[in-house]
Amino acid sequence: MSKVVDLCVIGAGPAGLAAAARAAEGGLHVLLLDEQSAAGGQVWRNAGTALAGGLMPTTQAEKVYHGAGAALQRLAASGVDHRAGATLVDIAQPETGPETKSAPEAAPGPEAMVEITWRAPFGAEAPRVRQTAARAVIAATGAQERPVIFPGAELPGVMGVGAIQTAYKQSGLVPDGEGVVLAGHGPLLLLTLAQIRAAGGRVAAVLDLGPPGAMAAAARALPRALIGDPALMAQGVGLMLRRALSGVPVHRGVTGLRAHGTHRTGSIEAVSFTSAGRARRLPARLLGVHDGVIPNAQVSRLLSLRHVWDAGQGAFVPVRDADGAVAPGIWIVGDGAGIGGAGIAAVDGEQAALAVLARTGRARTRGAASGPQARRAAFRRGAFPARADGRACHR
Amino acid sequence: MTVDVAIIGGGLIGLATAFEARQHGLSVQVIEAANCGRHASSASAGGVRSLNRHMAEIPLARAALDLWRGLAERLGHDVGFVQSGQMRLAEDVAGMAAFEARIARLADAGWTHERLSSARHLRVRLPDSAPHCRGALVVDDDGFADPLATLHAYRCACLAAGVTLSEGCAVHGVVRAGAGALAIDTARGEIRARHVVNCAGAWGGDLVADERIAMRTAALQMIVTAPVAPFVTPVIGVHGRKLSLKQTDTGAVVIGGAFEGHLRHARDAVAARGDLDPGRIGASLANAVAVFPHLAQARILRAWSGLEGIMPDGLPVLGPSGRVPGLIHAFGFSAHGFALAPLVGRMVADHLHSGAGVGAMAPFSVARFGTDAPARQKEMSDA
Amino acid sequence: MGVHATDDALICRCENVRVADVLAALGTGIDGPNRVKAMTRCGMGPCQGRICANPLTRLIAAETGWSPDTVGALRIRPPLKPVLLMDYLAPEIVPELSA
Amino acid sequence: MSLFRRTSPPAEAITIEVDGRAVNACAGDTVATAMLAAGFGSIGANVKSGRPSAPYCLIGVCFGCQCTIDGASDAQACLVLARDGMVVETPQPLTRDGGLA
Repeated sequence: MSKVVDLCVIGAGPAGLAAAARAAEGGLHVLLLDEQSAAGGQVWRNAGTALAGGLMPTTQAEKVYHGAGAALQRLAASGVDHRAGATLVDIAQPETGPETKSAPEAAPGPEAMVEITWRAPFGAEAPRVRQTAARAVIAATGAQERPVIFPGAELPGVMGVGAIQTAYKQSGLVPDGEGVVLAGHGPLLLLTLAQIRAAGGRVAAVLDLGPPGAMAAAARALPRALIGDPALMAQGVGLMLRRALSGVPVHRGVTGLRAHGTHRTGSIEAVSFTSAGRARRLPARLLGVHDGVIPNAQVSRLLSLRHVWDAGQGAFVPVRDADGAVAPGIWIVGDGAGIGGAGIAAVDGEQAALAVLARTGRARTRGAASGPQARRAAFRRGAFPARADGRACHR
Repeated sequence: MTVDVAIIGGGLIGLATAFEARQHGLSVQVIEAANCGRHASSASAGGVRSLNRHMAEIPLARAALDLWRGLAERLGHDVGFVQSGQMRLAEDVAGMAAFEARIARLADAGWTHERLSSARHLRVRLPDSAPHCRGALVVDDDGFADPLATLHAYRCACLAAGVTLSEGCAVHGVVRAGAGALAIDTARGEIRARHVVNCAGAWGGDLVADERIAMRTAALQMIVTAPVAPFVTPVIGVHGRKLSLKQTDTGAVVIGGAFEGHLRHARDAVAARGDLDPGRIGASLANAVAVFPHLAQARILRAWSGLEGIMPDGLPVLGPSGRVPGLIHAFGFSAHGFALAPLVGRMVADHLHSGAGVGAMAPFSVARFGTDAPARQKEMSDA
Repeated sequence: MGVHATDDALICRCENVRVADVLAALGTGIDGPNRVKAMTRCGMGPCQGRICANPLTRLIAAETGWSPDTVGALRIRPPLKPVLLMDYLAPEIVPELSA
Repeated sequence: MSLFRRTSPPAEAITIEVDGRAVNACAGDTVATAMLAAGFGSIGANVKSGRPSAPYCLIGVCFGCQCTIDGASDAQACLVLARDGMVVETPQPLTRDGGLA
């Protein structure tokens, strides 16, 4: 058994799955660490159960999980050592040349190891922290909802709209009963609204935090932004959203959002805000908030990499080269390098895997470098809209 | 325009010297390559310790304690000083014997601030300490302070007192510039000063071309846990183990002990940093759990490292340069400079003002590194 | 930084740091996220900035008028997630990739 | 009254223990979604104030669901799959309604 793995991939969402499978198919020895309890990341969460009809009608599952089934089968067939529930603790960049004050720092050789410190899955026997040396690392740690800061945001009963999505994908949970309010903007809010109503739930109000016109733009952007295959989804979802919005009071241009309640009870009591110049207060038990998604930058910050602010996304993104490399032996791919959605993430992962294969002299002609590159450019040109959901205006 | 005093290095030593020099009415400029307190000052566990000090440093450490007691008032900002006492545990008979020998040696030199504490007292004062501990060496009026609060206090006090603070300004060297003046070559051009104080920490040995002083840069690792129930007030060390452990008022446990990480970009004061060595972190934690077994269940929230200049004999370089008149050295505190900073600031400032005080700095003079001086036996105490 | 981030809103929910506390720190000449963290403890909790880092940079940028690139972001330290001390005592080397 | 209800066909039923009480859940739930479905409005507690905290992100980012599971106090309920017989202890169980009654 080798003392070193050729490649360690962090994160088993669309980008990580593509990177790990492509590298293993190219003959590399791949360790895939993912802190979630099953492969698929957030967009393809619990894909296996859903596609087997265990969560939602399979027709709906095929739309929501477009591409997930193939990616999971590819992973299973690729021989990647996948550790679900394994948490990344630290990444130490390869040892540079002998570090003395007089000798300038020598660049690490091709065989320089990246040291991964990780914690074995829940339930493994202590001490759970493990160390693995890897010739290369591809970090694909995805995105998170941008935290919305307002008084009362920390009260039980306030959660991200993405979290409501996660509760639905993980366990088929849907907000229940009176006082369900959604506040924010962007495609995810509308998709969640539609799912709640499709499951017989009621939404008391939608508070549009985006600038004027954001709600309509979000409706147009939804098919591509969230669900993999734009062509398949284009018409159906637009119709579903118009029906979902009917009969739900929408308060536009909301400012001064505040949630009211105590920490003791498991839900809030009310939300207050200003809309069209008027102060409002609505009884509420569950408030879902959403202000877009941002890269999970913990790994790129841990590595002290250079970042630049992407004004469109309202977040920092790590500076990468064409293949997504950020340091000797280290690549960052997928939403963790900048929000692009599931489609681009898979291409990004594939691209980095090919760069790792090329570096270790094992680049196979099948799926040569130009393939994903060409697909990636095509995808960028046409498929993904400019950021459509607008931003809450800055103070 | 020539400033009275230019201070190279914006860590605690530099800021303390700047503040005290201003109190003497001198015009002062601090020149810092990165930002104030970037390295050693923010990697300290905050121990204000005279316990187990190198004999030459005891007078400084005891005098520093008096200054710490009044420091918050003097600076107008809280520094988080708590007179918690410091304890150094012994896990076996050999440890207790070493403590007894230490106390005898101190008594011969007229010092009585360290005392022995029996296993029974230890059980009462530290009920969570491991049963095998045999006793402790204790200094009751030692304590700890909050390094970040102290740094902020000095920085604000310096600005309020009219110190010029130039951050992000790297220094390339110091040379003589005519009668009674020195020229400092910086990234933003030349600065002239009547006096220059070298508080450049790990980079202090490279400042003067013809007075290079060999020192090692170490990336000392610190670990902090999530809050746990209060179990200790004094700062804890252990005979024969690299450990410094303290519990803050928020309940968090700060664990240090001079375990070194991997040095990166050592020569560049801005980019230099220490990457952590998981194996050595494990060793540091094992020392903590050996003495406080219940800490095994604590959660580690963060680990970081700061760069320290370590001198071959473990003592700082403090006092006038042997080659460049008007240049004063104050660096190389080898991981135990936090407690001494307020006093070193006063000593150097008083010397700048009146020329006096060279005698008190003699044991730490740069002269000891003359080509013929025998390499001192390394008697380094714990951080 | 979003028109809802009033002074009493929590920007760091791990350490209970309010927007007002950050503004007070900025008032004393502290100008970067890492120095605001050292002064207010914003970002020192278990999530280590996952919730407060983005809003903190945007709040400092909005208050100082600087660009987010100039303001910078919180440094992130290992461990990326809180780890039990006993789990970290002797990191086991794992090259053997058993099932 | 729970903020959520289940809409998917019944999966294999399991039972976990939360602060000493038996809680019905389904295979495939995480401990967090199992507790949300069973009406727990909060799981974790703020380390400084002790006030109850609830899942905000459900993907392991916000630490609102940090609790002790099978003796491990570093668990995030949203990242741990619920298993039959699991023992969950929430921090500060008495500070929330429906806590250790």
